[in-house]
Amino acid sequence: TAGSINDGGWSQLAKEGLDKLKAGGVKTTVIQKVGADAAATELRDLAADGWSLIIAHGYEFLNPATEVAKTLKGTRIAVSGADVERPGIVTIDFDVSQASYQLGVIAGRLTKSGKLGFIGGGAFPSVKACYRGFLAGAKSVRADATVAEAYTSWDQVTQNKAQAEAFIAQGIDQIYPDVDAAAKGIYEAVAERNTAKPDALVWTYGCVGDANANPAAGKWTLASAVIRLDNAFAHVAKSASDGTWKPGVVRENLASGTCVAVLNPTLVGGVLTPAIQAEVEAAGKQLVAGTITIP
Amino acid sequence: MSAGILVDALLTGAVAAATPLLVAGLGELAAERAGVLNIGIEGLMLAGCFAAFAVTAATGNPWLGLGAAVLAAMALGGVFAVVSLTCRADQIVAGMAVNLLAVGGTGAAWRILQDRGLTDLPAGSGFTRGWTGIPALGELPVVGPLLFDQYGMTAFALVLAGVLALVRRRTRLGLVLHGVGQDPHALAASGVRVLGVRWGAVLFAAACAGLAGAYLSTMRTHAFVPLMTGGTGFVVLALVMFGRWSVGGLVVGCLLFGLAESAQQGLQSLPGARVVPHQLFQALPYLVALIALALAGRSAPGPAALGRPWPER
Amino acid sequence: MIAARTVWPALIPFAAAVAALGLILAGLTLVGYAPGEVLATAWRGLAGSPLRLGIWAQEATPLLLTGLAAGLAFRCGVLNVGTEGQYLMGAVTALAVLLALPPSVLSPWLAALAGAGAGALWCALAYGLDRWRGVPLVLSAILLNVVAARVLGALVEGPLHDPTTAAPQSALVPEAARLGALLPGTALTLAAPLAVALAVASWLVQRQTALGFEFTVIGLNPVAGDLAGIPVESRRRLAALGSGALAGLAGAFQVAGVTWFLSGDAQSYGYAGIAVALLGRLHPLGMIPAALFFAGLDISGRQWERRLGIPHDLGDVAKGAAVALVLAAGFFRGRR
Amino acid sequence: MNGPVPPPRIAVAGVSKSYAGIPALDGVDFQVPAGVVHGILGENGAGKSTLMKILYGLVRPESGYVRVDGVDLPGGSPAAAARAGIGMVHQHFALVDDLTVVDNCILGAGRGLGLVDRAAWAARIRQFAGRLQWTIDPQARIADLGVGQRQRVEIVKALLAGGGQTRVLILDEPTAVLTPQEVDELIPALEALAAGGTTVLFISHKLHEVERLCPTVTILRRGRVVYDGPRPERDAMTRLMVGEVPPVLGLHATASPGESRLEVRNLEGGGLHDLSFTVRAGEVVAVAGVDGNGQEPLIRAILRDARAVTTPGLAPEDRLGGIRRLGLIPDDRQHEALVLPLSLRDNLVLKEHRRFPFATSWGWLRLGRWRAHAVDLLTRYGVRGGGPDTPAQDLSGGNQQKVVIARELHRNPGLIIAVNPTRGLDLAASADVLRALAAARDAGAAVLLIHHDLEELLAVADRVLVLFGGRIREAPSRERSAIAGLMLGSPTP
Ligand SMILES: Nc1ncnc2c1ncn2[C@@H]1O[C@H](COP(=O)(O)OP(=O)(O)OP(=O)(O)O)[C@@H](O)[C@H]1O
Ligand SMILES: Nc1ncnc2c1ncn2[C@@H]1O[C@H](COP(=O)(O)OP(=O)(O)OP(=O)(O)O)[C@@H](O)[C@H]1O
Ligand SMILES: [Mg+2]
Ligand SMILES: [Mg+2]
Repeated sequence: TAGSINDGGWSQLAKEGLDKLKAGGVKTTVIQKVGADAAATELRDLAADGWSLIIAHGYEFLNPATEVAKTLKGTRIAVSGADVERPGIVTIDFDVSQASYQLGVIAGRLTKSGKLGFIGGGAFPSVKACYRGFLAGAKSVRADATVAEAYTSWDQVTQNKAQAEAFIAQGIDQIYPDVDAAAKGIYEAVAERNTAKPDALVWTYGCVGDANANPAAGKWTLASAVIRLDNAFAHVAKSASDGTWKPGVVRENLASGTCVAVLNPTLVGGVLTPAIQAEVEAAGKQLVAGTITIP
Repeated sequence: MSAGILVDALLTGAVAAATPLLVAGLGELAAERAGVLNIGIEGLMLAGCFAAFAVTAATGNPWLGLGAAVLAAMALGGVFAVVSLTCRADQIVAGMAVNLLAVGGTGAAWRILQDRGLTDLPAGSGFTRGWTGIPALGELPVVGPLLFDQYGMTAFALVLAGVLALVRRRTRLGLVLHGVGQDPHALAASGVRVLGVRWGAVLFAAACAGLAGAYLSTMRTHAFVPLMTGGTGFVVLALVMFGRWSVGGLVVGCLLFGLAESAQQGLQSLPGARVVPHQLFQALPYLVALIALALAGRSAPGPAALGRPWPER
Repeated sequence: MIAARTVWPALIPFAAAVAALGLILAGLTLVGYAPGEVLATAWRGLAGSPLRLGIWAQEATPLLLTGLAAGLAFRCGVLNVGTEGQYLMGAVTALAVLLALPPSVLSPWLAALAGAGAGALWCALAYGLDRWRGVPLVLSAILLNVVAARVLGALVEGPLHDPTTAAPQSALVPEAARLGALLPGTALTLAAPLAVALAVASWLVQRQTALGFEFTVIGLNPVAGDLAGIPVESRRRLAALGSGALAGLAGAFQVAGVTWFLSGDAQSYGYAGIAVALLGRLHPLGMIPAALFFAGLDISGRQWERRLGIPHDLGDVAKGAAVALVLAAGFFRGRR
Repeated sequence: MNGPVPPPRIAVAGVSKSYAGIPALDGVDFQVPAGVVHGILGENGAGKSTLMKILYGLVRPESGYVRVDGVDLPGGSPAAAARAGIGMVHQHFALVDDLTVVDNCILGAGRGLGLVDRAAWAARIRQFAGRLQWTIDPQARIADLGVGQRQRVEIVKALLAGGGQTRVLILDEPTAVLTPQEVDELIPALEALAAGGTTVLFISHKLHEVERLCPTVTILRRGRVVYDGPRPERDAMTRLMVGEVPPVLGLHATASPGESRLEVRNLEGGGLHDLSFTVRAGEVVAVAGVDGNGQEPLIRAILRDARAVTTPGLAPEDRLGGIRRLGLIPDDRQHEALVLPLSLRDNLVLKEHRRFPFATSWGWLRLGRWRAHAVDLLTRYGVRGGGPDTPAQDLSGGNQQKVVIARELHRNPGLIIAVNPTRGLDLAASADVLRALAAARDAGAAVLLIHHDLEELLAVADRVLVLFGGRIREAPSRERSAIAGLMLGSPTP
């Protein structure tokens, strides 16, 4: 992993995903906080240690992995979070935009002001896809909804909190963060606001990890667009062991059951009325069927 | 949406961002007045930030966290003082070493904390906003958002600024600090223990930096993420210089910088903003600091002995 | 007397490094690791085979270059703590050149030149703010470090972005334009011997040339230097530009020979270089073992982590402790 | 020695102190009764300042004790000394320039760290100054005061520290920076203090001042008391201090001056007004004047090649060539001439390090030559205390100055500029320096000597210019009192 396995975000999820495989009897190890500069070395080291499958968790490992894969025998490399086809390796592409669309449906239904906000840790395409999905979902149920977007940082909690506060001040009452571990700041802002003004609640969501039970604002987190990494890892692990391994892009999305919207169970039946639930489910079916596409 | 609310939000954000800068800045101001330039302030803030979080997470008592932040930062500040004052190594370089130590130390300690599952503060254990406990005060126009709809640290920062201004103008301590930074020879000849004063100033600055760090983790966000001070300490150094080593100047500088930060947040969500790379917005406060420093020029030199070891040989 | 003067100072950094390591080992022993196993793991990772040695040298290379960069400036009294940003600017400029030019064997060297130039320019910016606008170099350099990281991020997501991916990373340097590996299985390139050659050259310049002598004089007493007819400002400018160029060169070599691309939050070796310079007591040759020590800690840290489950942030603690110890032992006394 | 009752005001017994194993004071004993002005004499480095710092608690003696009125003074505590009624004025000003007089007095004489009452302090400052017939503006910034005023502030500060009943006032070379007239004004004030019962310990290298003020003296040599008692005759005093009769000076030129080497024409700016003069080969032109009357801007103008300054005899090269060809002995050797951490070898070659034979034309250093050169100069100029590899910082002040002189004069430069070249040196070392300058002049150099010590200046000068208030005037005669008058601004007679 690129980050620390306890970063409360992307890298930690990978560790948890891996732990689930481990529970299923697979032998695993983790090496964390590897920068692109040392990635090739680490990949070779792991291969030399005899691991049969290396999951390089992060797009920044794509190039080193491609390079290392040229010389490897018996070890397979999967790069999770990358979306490009490269010879010799499997890349796992996560498309969260469809799940984001489902969250957008909820947001569109529950917003009072019609103003929604999206905060991304960086302004690159996979993040923007979540924004577009969220926007499209919201518009599908409330045509006049607007989604303000802002890009902050994946690790600066303070900055993200300040950004969320700025959104709230603008009258935004639904905030969808895609900022990894730094979402703590956004949840903090939401919690603070809702404690102060319980009569005009601001709602929030989770992205990538399941934030429905986050300690700060779990009460006000409606749903999360989750990447089931254990699911994805199990897919590649299976193909690596049963001989179906084929270099190329594995597309993980709503249909594959890996990138899904998970409603907050404590709010289901309350704020998340059966009607909304039904709508979210319907949208999901249409997305899988391809009758709805994200622009 | 009325403009008034947006302005209020802008000001609230500005003050919230200015608070840690001011607290750490006041400490650094005292140290620089005494002739010590500590660019390890970033590391000290990080140490405080972590220690406050760790102890609050473990005990549920944020006051203990504050105490831990002060102690941790002072311990690290003590390392800086030993190296740069007692051993007379170059202050800049010693500051860099402190930063390294803080980054490594908090990184490793954070892992230990996580292994114990202490990655979140127990519910309701952080400090809460609206330090007076009277929500109505926060609704007051202007002073509400500026002063009352904030954490206690903001009030503390203002009190500390007042106290420091008073110390500078009206006490012998203020004169001693000034003299030690301006002409340590003269002070030593009068029997003032120059090194002792500098040690005191450095430890005070460390304590302030620790509090500023604690603000970030136990007040402003109730969270810790490695490296979460994100360069604030370096901005503090720029602001002390920008404020010409005066308390008033520092307060103004912190507010301006806070406004730049806060405005950056508002600007990002403007309709046309996406044309500009978002990194530019994030670089904005730093560019503002650079430009402000460049425009301020070299009109007033700092304490004459700033950065110099004592005794010189 | 002479012996005591010349031998002890050279030994102090080694003692500091050993002491810092000892500190870490003691800590690990306390929490239940076997120190022998920890050391053995580190040793196998560093020197277990020629390949491992190659990797060690590979990782020490950027540290040595940024160390030389910081050392050159510090010796002349220019406190360039902006090597972090200069490295990044060098890296991203080199990348732009590598991607723009038709690939050839010359490409990496052109990129290295461009990277060095960019590093020098970035340092010139800080130097100019100090010289003409009175912003202390230390401050302007640090603030520019942050700006450089943002500029790199914007470039990598903007003009240099790899159009085939949604990830914030640049396109890959074509194979023909890369700096080839000397040892297959590593990214040990000509950059490594070149860095050592630069260290030796720095040392010769410092010891044996009028220019180096003037740098030393200015670093120790600029007033006396000025009155001795040394053009102080022009020498300082030269040191600043040279320092920036070396840092930029480090970044350029890393892109041309090791990573072949940059992501939005690329790693920099600038601050680490400052620590290397200090541990090497600003002596260009001393920086070679210092760079190896730091790179060794990085590699061992990862080995410890993978095999023993030890957090590798401990390596950073050891680095900070070693530098603090060297400082406390009285090398690099404050300026007058 | 003194009567058993009452005990002496100050009694020092068996006081020793060494620095790095070298004794600075070695078993010093002496006593002074109340209400006298007592002289402490000795060469540079004899240990006078160290002894005074021990009395004031700034330095802790290794053995021995100090008693004030029969009461032991705890060592190493300036606060205790102040409580015992000791005030001290240091050899160098101990005033913070950018603070006011009041603030400096509060700093230097106050205690504790709490709130200050500036009005009350200002009143006391006026009161104490009034007793000595002085007027001091408590609100003035030190930076705006002249040296005479500063010295008064120092004295008042020292008296304030004693809290109104100063029993001992220590004055370490208080007259070193004063004009003769200012000295004349200081002396009655000190006498008044003594008459009021205060004991004044007075240190000075100027024996005529000691003769005016001090009925009794203690003479130190190499950290030991060599005499203690009534003031001896002048010759006896110098013998006691130096151990031999001081060298006689009288080093005027014998030949007539040659071509012009330095021309200053209508130099303006930096506080200078229409300055013009010429220095020719084979003459020493001395610039007398009290510090602060334009010496600094004048030196700066010459070194920075102001347009008004031409050096006809020197290279038509750039300033750098010019400076290298110039023999420059700057005011502050440690900061302006030497690179203290570098070796003597390096310091002796600095300036010529790019030139043949010390470097090739490519700038490659020939360090073997450096060493031989250093060895040669160290012996020729009699530098003691180190070899070519010794760092300059390990030498004593006088030897450091010799290194500077060796470097600057061995090349027989056509023009020499020397600023206070004997500052901090004892009589013998001073004479060496002046002789070296005279020898260079006799060898054909043009010498510009800017010097604060009138006696020494007159010993070697062929012509004397006086700098006052940024203007320069040629002294009509070499008569001491006339020049002293010009230095204080009296109109040309
Ligand atoms: N802090 C110190 N460290 C080392 N040596 C010292 C120190 N202070 C004084 N000395 C040495 O002690 C000796 C006595 O010095 P001191 O300053 O007392 O001389 P002095 O009689 O006052 O001379 P001067 O007339 O030049 O003022 C000298 O050799 C001096 O170098
Ligand atoms: N601050 C100091 N630290 C260490 N050693 C010192 C210090 N000052 C002086 N010394 C040493 O003490 C010795 C005497 O030095 P000092 O400058 O007092 O000589 P001095 O008696 O005044 O001679 P000179 O007349 O040549 O100045 C020298 O050898 C010098 O190295
Ligand atoms: Mg001396
Ligand atoms: Mg003295």
